[in-house]
Amino acid sequence: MSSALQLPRETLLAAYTRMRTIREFEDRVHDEFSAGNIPGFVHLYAGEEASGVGVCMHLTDRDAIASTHRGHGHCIAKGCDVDGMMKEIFGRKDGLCGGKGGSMHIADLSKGMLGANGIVGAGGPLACGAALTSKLLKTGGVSVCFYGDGASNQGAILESYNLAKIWNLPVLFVAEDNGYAESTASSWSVGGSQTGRATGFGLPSREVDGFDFFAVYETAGEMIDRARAGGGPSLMHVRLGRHYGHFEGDAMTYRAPDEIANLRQNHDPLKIFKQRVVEASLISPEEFDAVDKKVVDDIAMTMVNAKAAPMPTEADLLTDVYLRY
Amino acid sequence: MSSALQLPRETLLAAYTRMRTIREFEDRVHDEFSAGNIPGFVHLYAGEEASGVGVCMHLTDRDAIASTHRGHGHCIAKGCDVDGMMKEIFGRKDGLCGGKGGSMHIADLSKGMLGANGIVGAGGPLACGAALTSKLLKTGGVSVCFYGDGASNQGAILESYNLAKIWNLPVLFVAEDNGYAESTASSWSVGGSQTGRATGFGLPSREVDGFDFFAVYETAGEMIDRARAGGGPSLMHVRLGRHYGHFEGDAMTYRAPDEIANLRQNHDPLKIFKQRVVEASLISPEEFDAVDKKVVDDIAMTMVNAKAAPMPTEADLLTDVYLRY
Amino acid sequence: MSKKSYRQAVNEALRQEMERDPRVILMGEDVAGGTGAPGQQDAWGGPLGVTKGLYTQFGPDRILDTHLAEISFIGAAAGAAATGLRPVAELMFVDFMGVCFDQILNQAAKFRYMFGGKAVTPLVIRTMYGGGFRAASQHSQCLYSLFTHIPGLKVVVPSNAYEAKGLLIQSIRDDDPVIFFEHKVLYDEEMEVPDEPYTIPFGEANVTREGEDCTIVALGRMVGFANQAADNLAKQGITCTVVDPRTTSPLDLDTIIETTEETGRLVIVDESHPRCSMASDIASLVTERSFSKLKAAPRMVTAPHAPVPFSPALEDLYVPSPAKIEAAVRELVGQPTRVAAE
Amino acid sequence: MSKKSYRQAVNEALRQEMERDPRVILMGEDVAGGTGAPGQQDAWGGPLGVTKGLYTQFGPDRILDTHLAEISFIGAAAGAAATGLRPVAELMFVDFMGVCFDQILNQAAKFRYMFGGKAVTPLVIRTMYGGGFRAASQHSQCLYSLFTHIPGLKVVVPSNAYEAKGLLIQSIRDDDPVIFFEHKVLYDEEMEVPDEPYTIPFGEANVTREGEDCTIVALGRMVGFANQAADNLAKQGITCTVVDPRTTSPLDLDTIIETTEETGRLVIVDESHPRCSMASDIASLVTERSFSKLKAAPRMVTAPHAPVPFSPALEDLYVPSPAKIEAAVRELVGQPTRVAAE
Ligand SMILES: Cc1ncc(C[n+]2csc(CCOP(=O)(O)OP(=O)(O)O)c2C)c(N)n1
Ligand SMILES: Cc1ncc(C[n+]2csc(CCOP(=O)(O)OP(=O)(O)O)c2C)c(N)n1
Ligand SMILES: [Mg+2]
Ligand SMILES: [Mg+2]
Repeated sequence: MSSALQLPRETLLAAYTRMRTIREFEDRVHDEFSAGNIPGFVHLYAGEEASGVGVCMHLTDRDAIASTHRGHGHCIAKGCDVDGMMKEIFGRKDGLCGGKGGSMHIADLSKGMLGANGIVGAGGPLACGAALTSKLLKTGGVSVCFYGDGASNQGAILESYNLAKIWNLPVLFVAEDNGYAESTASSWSVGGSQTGRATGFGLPSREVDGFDFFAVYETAGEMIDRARAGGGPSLMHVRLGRHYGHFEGDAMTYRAPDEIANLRQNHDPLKIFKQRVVEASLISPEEFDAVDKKVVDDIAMTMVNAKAAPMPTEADLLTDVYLRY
Repeated sequence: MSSALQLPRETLLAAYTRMRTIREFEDRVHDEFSAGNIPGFVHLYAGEEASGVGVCMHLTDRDAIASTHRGHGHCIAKGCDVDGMMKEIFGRKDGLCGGKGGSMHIADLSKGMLGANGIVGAGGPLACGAALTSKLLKTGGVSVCFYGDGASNQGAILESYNLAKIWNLPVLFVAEDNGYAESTASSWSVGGSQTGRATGFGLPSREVDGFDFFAVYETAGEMIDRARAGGGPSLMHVRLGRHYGHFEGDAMTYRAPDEIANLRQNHDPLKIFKQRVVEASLISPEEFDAVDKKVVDDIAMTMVNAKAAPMPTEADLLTDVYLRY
Repeated sequence: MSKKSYRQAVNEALRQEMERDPRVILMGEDVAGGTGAPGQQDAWGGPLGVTKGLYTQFGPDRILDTHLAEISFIGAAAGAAATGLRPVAELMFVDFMGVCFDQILNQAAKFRYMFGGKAVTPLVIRTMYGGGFRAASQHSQCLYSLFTHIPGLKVVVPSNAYEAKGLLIQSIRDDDPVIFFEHKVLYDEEMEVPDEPYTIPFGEANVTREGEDCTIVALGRMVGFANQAADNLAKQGITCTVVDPRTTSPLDLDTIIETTEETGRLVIVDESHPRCSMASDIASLVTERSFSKLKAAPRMVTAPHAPVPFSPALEDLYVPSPAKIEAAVRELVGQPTRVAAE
Repeated sequence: MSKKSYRQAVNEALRQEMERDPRVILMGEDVAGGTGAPGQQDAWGGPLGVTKGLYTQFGPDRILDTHLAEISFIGAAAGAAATGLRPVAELMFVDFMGVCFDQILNQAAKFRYMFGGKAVTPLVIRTMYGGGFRAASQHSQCLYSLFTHIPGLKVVVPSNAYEAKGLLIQSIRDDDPVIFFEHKVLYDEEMEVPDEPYTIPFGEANVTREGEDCTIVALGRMVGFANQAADNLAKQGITCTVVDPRTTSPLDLDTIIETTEETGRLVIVDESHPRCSMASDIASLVTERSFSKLKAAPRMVTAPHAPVPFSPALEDLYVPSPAKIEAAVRELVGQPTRVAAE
């Protein structure tokens, strides 16, 4: 693929490192959850890395993203502090949200990360709002709304298409279609098509292969550029797959027996990325190995830090409800 | 138009009578409101008669309709008692809803009239629910959801397209586009198009001239027949115009100076109907005149009855909150 | 100082704050009116004309007509507030909260806490509430109790034009999400209101009457009714302190407690439904703190546990009236009214 | 009679009512699970497996997986209820009410009144609520106070498996809209539950302990905590009456009044936020009726006015505990606890 050759080496390495960081983060969180060390609802992004990273490589801190319950990948892709994220997932006092949010509410507004969100579809209006701020304050910022195939049926998302359109807001809607909303297949639950709906609301749209970082990167780039130039919102339908269950603890009996093995073997965005780039002789396998090793070590340290970090205390319980009351 | 010729005389007379009844009802309500005799928010359907009647001529009591704040026309078209309606609008004890609902909440479930609705868009889910009842209880019934161009942007309506589609419900969505939601133009507020959206959700759709009873009647007939036969939902985008303001009291400065005069002169569904049918020599002008006269007399009597009817009393205040509590 | 209606007071507060701070914007259905239409722009100013003229002054970048879809525009206001604007969003009637409540309940109200104190969300939602307009069940509710229940929100219920202006300016300057309740029946009521901008702090009740026999705490439109009742009672030798809390969240419990302990009696007038209401909230909080100082149980005067009826004949019985307040006070001080002459 | 978990009790109630009445249907996100998927059908039974097996027994016409869009399917349930079905709709977590509240608040709850008594809407909305699951701010709320405020709704908060089965069967047979709150932390708790169908009437409180010193009214999961506290206190010579109202709307005020007048003291335990809550509701109603019989002001034990925190370290401090209930009772009876040993 030609685009692979056009990206600078550092960009390729940065993209891979982010994807690899997400994967390692999620795999380790999976282990810790399975071992009973993480409480609550945890939804992993492993397998979907090319989407979050392919999009966020085009963004800086002035740009905003709205994320979902499956937010770890978006957070890492948008530059959230990984140590702070892990501590948050463990409910620690110096987690990114002081331990008050947990996996489903990781946010860092200073990075333009508007928050993971426990309410499916809620990010649509928020992304429109951030885009309105960019537009009215002329910051040049663009907003991205990540949401799932399930979310694509929510009123909040559907209304947002129209609001972004008629207010001509700089928004990119990224429908991350991993085939399921919990256990319900998107092939059943989504009437019509994501791109057809976009057309219905007057939004340009494209469907892309979400296992292919370069496909995501290219299309997102075009759409983000258009938005930044005042050309309004568009929609990208990304087809991808998750490596784990809907949430940790999901037995996944609704999936085909070979589905995950096939995903991991033939549709792993990291493998595909590496293979492409190695074939184009842009980065050597050894360099990739070095990244892999560094990421593994870093996340191991992150995990150690998170587990050692102190819990919040009663003094923290009632702070942060208001600025002043 | 050929279809005009195909309809039996009685059907034509019935359709005209219903349209004429709506017009007269609304014109008189307008007068009474202007005279200060009717309180609250009142939204008139005058000018839009061909839509409600063109659709409801295909329905019987086993079929359900969900209506809007602009509900008088739908009620009359669906066969609600006109005396009871007028009394309701005057807040009388023997109004259709005991005076508790008023203009925005006229309902008669025994007629399949699920209610006018003060919440824009709320009828979409309700129509789906009634259609689910028809489908599961195999009543052969079809549901129609009437809603405005403004409502077409509400999450409730947009979600309903999808629910009706994936559950294959016998629903007809009738987007009554009178060009405005309050004072906001639909040409601005509706991104994309009604029919394009329908396509996006996998619904067959068509745009029709809402001043032309026969166009509405024919398209609605096809779509209702399809739904009844198990073919699922569709959407009809009806373009029409209202003769009065958004609500009674609206100064309408947002409309073009000649807009209403033009509507009344060149786009009056009653005039157009009469002209077609007279030209085809199906019904004589004298017969139409007789209908007109009878309707005027009937509504005059209705008005007299409504004004003379007793008010509810304290004994009525707390009844009907629950069946049993 | 000049005579202004409640409507004008709200309009002026908006105008002055928009003049002061370019980040303040207004959005809502027909807040300008006429967008995309062939006739006049700024054609509506909302269904009751409250924001009329602002579009002409501030233009389309700051007075934004929305589509008719509250989830997205109320949520966009929350998102804009969290990223640097100070939006005032109009939820036309509070009854429509059901359509977009998530963006308030789970988004705006919780950002700050969920995100560990890192979010600032200076959002104001203006909304019309209350009965008496013959607007029936879906356009006449109060519902401020529901918002008061939710941590993270501030809730403001101004009782007259003066209060409306000062409290709205405060709301716009406040950095937390505020729900601002305007009573539709008060819009035409006039009084002297300062021309210059001023603020009224949150959580500081206003004592509108001072008396010795009973304290009446009333909210919004009910404050005027309570004053009427107090004035009437005074002629009969029963004097009342009337307290307008102004904001239900935060609530100035101290003033309520203090004045109640002075009189030993408390009547709470709340136009909403009785269950889990502001009336029950205040009654329980006062009882908890002032039990031994109370001569009798706090009395709650509210609308009944029923939707708001359309018929004027019923609605007039439904909404609390000065006569009902008077009767409650008389009963509490031990001078029962004969047949309530409603 | 056999040992059943709360989860099994709910499942059995649904199954038995669906067997009895063909108009009863179940709908919600993944209530079957696996719709359209290549693997197993009936794969989930909801996220916590409560409805598992029903699809296999009743098939796709009666156990309906929905799309992930609550406005439309909760509203469809309301529409279906008004036209002849008896739907049980699952709003997965009550926190999601904000997305679809209008269809409950302004549609289902008001049909009957607005339409002058002509609508019958036998709708049940089952929903999970409550803290303790480490599910954070948007998946841990109680919010039953909001529904209790709304006329036209009935609100059920079962405290254990026995109650859950009987009250759910009653809810399904009831002809008014019912919101049925299942506490997610109780699902695994087991007790003896009759195998045959039975109903528990609405508005009839259950007295789970009898004592002389204090009455404790507790809701849902808090009933178990109140019983624990009472048992502990009994060992210290303080005996309590514990009342489980079972339904907050209608509310069996008579039993609460009666038992409170016997002990002269009242502690109310409500897992929700304090403002405009069930705690304040009951406190105010009891005070209004029993003022002269009260030895002290009713005490309210609630969660604080803050969203629910994620961190287990915080959530354990947040949710009312048996220890806090005990402390409240001790203080009320005049035996203050030393440093609260949480
Ligand atoms: C409004 C709302 N409804 C339901 C849920 C429960 N829920 C959480 S995630 C989820 C499925 C989401 O599916 P999708 O949007 O496809 O995202 P994915 O999990 O596949 O990434 C559901 C039903 C929720 N959190 N919010
Ligand atoms: C959810 C909701 N938002 C706003 C309103 C206020 N409102 C009533 S009618 C209306 C305009 C409706 O426009 P449209 O759907 O085009 O119907 P029309 O009035 O033109 O028939 C608005 C904004 C409402 N009743 N409900
Ligand atoms: Mg998905
Ligand atoms: Mg319209």
